[in-house]
Amino acid sequence: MDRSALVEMTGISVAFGPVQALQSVDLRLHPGEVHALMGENGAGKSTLIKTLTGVHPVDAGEIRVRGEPVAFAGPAAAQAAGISTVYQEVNLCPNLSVGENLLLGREPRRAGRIDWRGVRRRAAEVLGRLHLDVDPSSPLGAHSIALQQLVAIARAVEVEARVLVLDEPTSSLDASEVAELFRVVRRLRESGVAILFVSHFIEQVFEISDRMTVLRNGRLVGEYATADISRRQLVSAMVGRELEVLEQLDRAPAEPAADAEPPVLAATGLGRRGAIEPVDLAVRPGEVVGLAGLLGSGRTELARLLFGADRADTGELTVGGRPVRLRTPRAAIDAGIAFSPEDRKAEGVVADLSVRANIVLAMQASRGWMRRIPRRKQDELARRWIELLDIRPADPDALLGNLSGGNQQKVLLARWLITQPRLLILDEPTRGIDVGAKAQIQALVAEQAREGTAVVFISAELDEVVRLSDRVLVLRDRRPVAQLAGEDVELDRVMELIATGGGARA
Amino acid sequence: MRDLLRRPVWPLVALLLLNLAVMPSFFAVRLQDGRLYGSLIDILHNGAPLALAALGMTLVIATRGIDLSVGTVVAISGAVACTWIASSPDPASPGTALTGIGLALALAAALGAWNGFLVARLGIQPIIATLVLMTAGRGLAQLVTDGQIITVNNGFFAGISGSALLAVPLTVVVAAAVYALVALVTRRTALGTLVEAVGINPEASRLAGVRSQSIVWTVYVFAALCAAVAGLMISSNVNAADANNAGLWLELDAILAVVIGGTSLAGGRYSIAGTLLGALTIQTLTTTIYSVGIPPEVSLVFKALVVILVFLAQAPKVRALMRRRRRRRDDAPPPAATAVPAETAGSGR
Amino acid sequence: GGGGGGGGATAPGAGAGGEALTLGFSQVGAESGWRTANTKSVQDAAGAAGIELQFSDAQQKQENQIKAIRSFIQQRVDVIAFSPVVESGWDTVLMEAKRANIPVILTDRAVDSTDTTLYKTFLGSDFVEEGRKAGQWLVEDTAGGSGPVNIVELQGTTGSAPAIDRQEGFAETIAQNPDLKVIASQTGDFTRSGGRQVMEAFLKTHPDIDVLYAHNDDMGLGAIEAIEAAGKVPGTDIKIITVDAVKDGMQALADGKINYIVECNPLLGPQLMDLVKKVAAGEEVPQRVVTEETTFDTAAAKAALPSRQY
Amino acid sequence: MTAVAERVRHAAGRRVPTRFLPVVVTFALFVLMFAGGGLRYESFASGQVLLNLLIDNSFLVVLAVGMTFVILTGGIDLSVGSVVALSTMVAAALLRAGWSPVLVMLVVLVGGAVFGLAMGAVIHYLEIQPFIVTLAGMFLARGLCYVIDLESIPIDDPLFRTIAQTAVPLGGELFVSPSVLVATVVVAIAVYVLHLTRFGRTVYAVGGNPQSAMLMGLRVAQARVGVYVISGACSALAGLLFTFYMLSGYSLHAVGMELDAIAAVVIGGTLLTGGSGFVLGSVLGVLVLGTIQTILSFEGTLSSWWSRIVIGLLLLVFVVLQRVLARRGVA
Ligand SMILES: Nc1ncnc2c1ncn2[C@@H]1O[C@H](COP(=O)(O)OP(=O)(O)OP(=O)(O)O)[C@@H](O)[C@H]1O
Ligand SMILES: Nc1ncnc2c1ncn2[C@@H]1O[C@H](COP(=O)(O)OP(=O)(O)OP(=O)(O)O)[C@@H](O)[C@H]1O
Ligand SMILES: [Mg+2]
Ligand SMILES: [Mg+2]
Repeated sequence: MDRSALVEMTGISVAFGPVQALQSVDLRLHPGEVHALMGENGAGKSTLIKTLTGVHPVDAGEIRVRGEPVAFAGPAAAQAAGISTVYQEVNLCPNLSVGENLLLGREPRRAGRIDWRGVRRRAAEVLGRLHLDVDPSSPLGAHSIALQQLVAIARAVEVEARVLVLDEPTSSLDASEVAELFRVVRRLRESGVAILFVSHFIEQVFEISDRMTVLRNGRLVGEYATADISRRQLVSAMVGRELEVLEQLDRAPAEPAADAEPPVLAATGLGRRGAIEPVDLAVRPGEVVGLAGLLGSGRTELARLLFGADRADTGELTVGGRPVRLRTPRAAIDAGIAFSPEDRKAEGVVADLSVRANIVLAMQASRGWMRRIPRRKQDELARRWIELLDIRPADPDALLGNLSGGNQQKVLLARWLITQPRLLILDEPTRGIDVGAKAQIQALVAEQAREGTAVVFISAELDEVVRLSDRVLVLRDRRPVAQLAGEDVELDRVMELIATGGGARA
Repeated sequence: MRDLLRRPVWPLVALLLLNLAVMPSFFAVRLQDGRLYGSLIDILHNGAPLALAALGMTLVIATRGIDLSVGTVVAISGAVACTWIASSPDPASPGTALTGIGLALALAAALGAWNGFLVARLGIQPIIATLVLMTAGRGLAQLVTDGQIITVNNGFFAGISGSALLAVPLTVVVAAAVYALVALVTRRTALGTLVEAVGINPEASRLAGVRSQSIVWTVYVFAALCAAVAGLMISSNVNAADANNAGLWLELDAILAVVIGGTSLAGGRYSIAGTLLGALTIQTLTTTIYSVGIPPEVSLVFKALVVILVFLAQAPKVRALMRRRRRRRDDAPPPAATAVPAETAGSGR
Repeated sequence: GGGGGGGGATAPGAGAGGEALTLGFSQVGAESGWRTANTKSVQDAAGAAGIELQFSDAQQKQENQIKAIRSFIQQRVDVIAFSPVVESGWDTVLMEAKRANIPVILTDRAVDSTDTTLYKTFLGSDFVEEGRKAGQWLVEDTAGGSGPVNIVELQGTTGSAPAIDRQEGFAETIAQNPDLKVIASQTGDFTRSGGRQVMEAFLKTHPDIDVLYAHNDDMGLGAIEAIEAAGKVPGTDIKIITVDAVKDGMQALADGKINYIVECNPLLGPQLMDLVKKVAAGEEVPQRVVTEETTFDTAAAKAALPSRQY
Repeated sequence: MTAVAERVRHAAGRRVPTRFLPVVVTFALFVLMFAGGGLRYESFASGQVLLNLLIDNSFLVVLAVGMTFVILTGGIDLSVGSVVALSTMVAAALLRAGWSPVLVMLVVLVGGAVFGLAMGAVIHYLEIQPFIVTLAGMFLARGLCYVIDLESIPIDDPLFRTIAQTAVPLGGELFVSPSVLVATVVVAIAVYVLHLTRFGRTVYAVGGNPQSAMLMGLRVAQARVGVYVISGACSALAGLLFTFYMLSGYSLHAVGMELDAIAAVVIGGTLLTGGSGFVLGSVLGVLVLGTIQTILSFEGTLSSWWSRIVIGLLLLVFVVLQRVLARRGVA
């Protein structure tokens, strides 16, 4: 037994029916350290965390906190023992206000009743600490996933916890928010909190963590000091073989012929009151247009207008040169547009249907209910895409809700890719996806473009946007500020535009 | 079929055995006037309207909806058909009966479309949207019949419940045919999956291009049609339309049947075979109360206790507890060797 | 009853002033054909008598009747009449009516108030008596017969006054003859389908049924269908007694499918309007007015059928 | 319609958060409806008619309050109508047996709470759907009424009679019944509990997302079971108020009242999916239903079936308007 460990998990095994999610895994957390938990999608990271906080009972193994064996009955008990957790999918109540979500269950009280003024004050304080500029009384559901993620983090760091668990807290955040978060994490580390951190961003892990534990297929690969391991070694520990994912994806700039072709989709003055101001945008076949901007800059809003998920109240759209009015997603799909939404839990995943049914859902919907995709075809599609995207478990009959977050995302991508759209709109397609899969997805997008699909690509990772895009539309405060093309698509340039709004209008 | 076997059949079996114990001739079936006759046949025959109503309800519930107007539509369809027949110059001709039946079905379809309009188009919560029809509809039925029981003497109309196909009561044949049709359609087309998708996550379905509005619309129309057929059966059974009482509280029994069948009221996954089983269980329970001679003043308590028992025994949580206890008792050595494969996820919902 | 008379003397003068009388009438609901005929009779008679009718349907709920009576008081009608859903629980609102000096008439069913000054009169049938009449016929019909007589009973809605009373009166009377035995009794909810389904089950469990007693015609008519489907002859193999005497029932009686019907007359309208006028004018009326009711056998039914109104 | 929407929005002021909008719209429509009645019938728009609305519906208010708790967690309680009937039966039977009235009231209230506790525990711990558990509860409670007695039992206990016949003067000619005061207190307590206690906030959180509420470390079990206890106790209390109203116990009392309660809650703007709604909305819902009834009885010439159709139509007009206005308000 490690006397200095604050949390010590030994020999943890968990099975969900036939799926062995964890097998004899060990994990130690020391006070005053940031410990990264690494592994591919479905490796068992979230499950390990949920065992620690008592969400899942363990089949075998022991958990000790400060040397004492514990078996938490649930998150409430874990919280009471000083373990504060941010779970992977945002787990807050969208119907309540931001402030309440921050303090639910530990609202300041006066004479037995909730002191609402105190709640507001406290909430403002907590938000201020993370430099978040939101109205604490606004309903949480009205905010983007990124903001909700920040609220969840704020909630977790609000309490004086001994252990802070962060399961992919940064998946939707952009650089400045991540920096903000890390500042907080460092401060907590200095004050002796043990922090467990999960992320698929290798750079972030190396930046913040002191030690790491690597899982693969539910088994422990090893524990390493961050200083002693290289990026390449880490990836091969996670993946189990050598992988050239850290090479930058080389994408040839758009073929000059592209300009000659009529745009797949062209928007002029497209906007919606309160959501996004009028935007002009044209996407040509084979072209990848990136949308860049900070959190809340209106990228998602624009994407939703392009897809008819929300109705635009100004502007025109043409598809293939013909004017259209996209009143419903259905109309957009008929026009050859596909949209993978940002909030996969609420807007993408049909949890109680199988992986297969989820993969063919959009294709089936566009064929109409009368013309069912034959079972053999469904199986074939599912098998091919499960293999292509390395979806795990590789079982087309598994319920999508039981897959790990990253694997769910892959299924949603497959849903749209099989419809072979003319325009593919991807809002944060690589959110929560492991390094290997991320490279695969980037390659897929590049390949789609090469085959003539037009792509609108949104990602919180500017790197990714810049690397993939032929053109980048920069948004700021829900307003377009610039469009960069060709040589100008460059990380520094984009960052500068985002930061300053740029005098230069495109 | 496999689906059916996974459903809880035992409450039905237990009830049947209880009857057999009280009445040894319970399973006896004989031919009477070219038609099968016996308690089992009664259960099927009397259960047919409930089974149909529950079938429509199943699909509505699968889309996260609920239809409280089922009982009312039963009353309306009987009222319209019987009033039409009784007030026509030729109240005994098959043609009149057919027109009356057609009218009833058409009106029911319109009422279903109305429900669908409120739910799908206006986005009103299903329970309140269908409550409107539940309240007003019975008044409508009474308006049609002028509050009287309309008696008809029409051989063709009486035949809906009185005649038999190959000795099997027509009601049973019709109900079976509709079940088969729905099973076929939902399996052979994508309707089943799309209905489930809409029920599980409406927003995701909409963004995936599923025409959720028309699907919701369709299921309400279908539910109303099922109820209308049930109404025709019920009124044909007594050759009269009773706008005041026909189908009263039928919606609750229909919902109960759906849930006994394993479909969750939260929408999504549904089971048609389960609903059939649920409807038969409820009808058997009713018949049992009559034939075992439960006094009316305790019959509701009896019904409540049976329902509670059924659900307790069926609850996954309880089953898991029992399984664990049994395992602990059966094999004293650590259970590592006997990795019982858990039931496929999702089947029990 | 003197206090009651005193209240009546200061009744509001609208009627006396020559204007049309206003009658607030709260009906139980529209749960049966009988009830509908009752409503119609009241409405027609009011029209004929030149009385303005405020009609309210309670949909079988006592609280709705109470609300309606309150609103009648609010609207200051001249007389209130109602058919109580249940016997108990009327004191409070009747007290309010009394305070407002509005006379009250009960129709069809009584209330169990101990304070009889709360209403002027009760016009209606006696359900227990109906049960007795049904039993009496059976006792006479089987008099001198040999061996036990197996009776099955189709009860009305569980807990409703007619169901309880008709059962009671019947049971009390047939006790005279130890051969008469009720072997099964179940509720058919006053409906034809109910009657049919329950009878089907009875026929399976009890192969030796001699007599069916149904608390209303409708259940009896439903049971006839079941008996015929079982290959027996209603009226012959199984004797049938019912209550109400609605047209369809009378037809079946005339056809010999029912053997005896005890009348329960819904056409109280004209009698009620008479009482309303008297009460409004402050005249004394008897505390209890029993409706004129009779019984029918096949011959009587044939004679009465052509002139049957409902 | 647009004009009304405008007015509603105007009256509500720009700063009314969208979550209050359904209640505000309901209130505006209620006022409109009541004013309409006042224009159409003389002596309608009097203070006492308004108060009668409360007097005649105090039990429904209490019932709707309990139902609001349940529905806020995303559940439903179908047993309430039968529990009201059972409460009247138990009260009447015990009084007939000579129990002291205060003890009777206590027994009824505790009984209702225990009944709710049992249902809540089954729902939460055995994970059986609320609809079914409470449907079984509905059958059971109604069935127990029959077991106690088939006939109605009159109550002549002096305390019960006094409470039933007391009119609390409000000045002028106006009065309310003690039941109205009880209902008012219940509403006040409910508002307090829902908005000023952690339990109340947990109720909302559970309705918003039970999974999240659990992961946030809230006392989900306490909330989910608790709301059924509250609903059971409210039903029993409503049963007592109903007993005062009727001065009798009867097994066929309050048939279908659960639908009235649910309708009132939903009309009041509470979502059946849980997590959103207010007790005051439910009170307004009860008043709306009551107004519909009152209009009907003032109309006075409707046949039974036209009454039903008109109730349905008024309900329809109401929910459609409410829906349309609330939608515009948000947009
Ligand atoms: N409730 C469940 N039922 C069945 N299987 C489950 C359940 N939860 C998780 N699993 C399975 O357990 C395995 C581990 O999942 P887990 O969520 O821990 O992965 P992860 O490492 O967090 O992945 P990601 O990076 O994608 O979030 C996966 O194969 C997943 O499909
Ligand atoms: N329904 C809504 N009501 C009110 N505000 C909203 C609503 N939806 C989004 N917003 C706000 O609109 C702004 C734009 O959100 P959007 O999701 O487009 O941002 P984004 O650029 O996609 O950034 P990210 O996805 O990183 O958050 C955000 O501030 C968000 O909080
Ligand atoms: Mg995870
Ligand atoms: Mg976004």
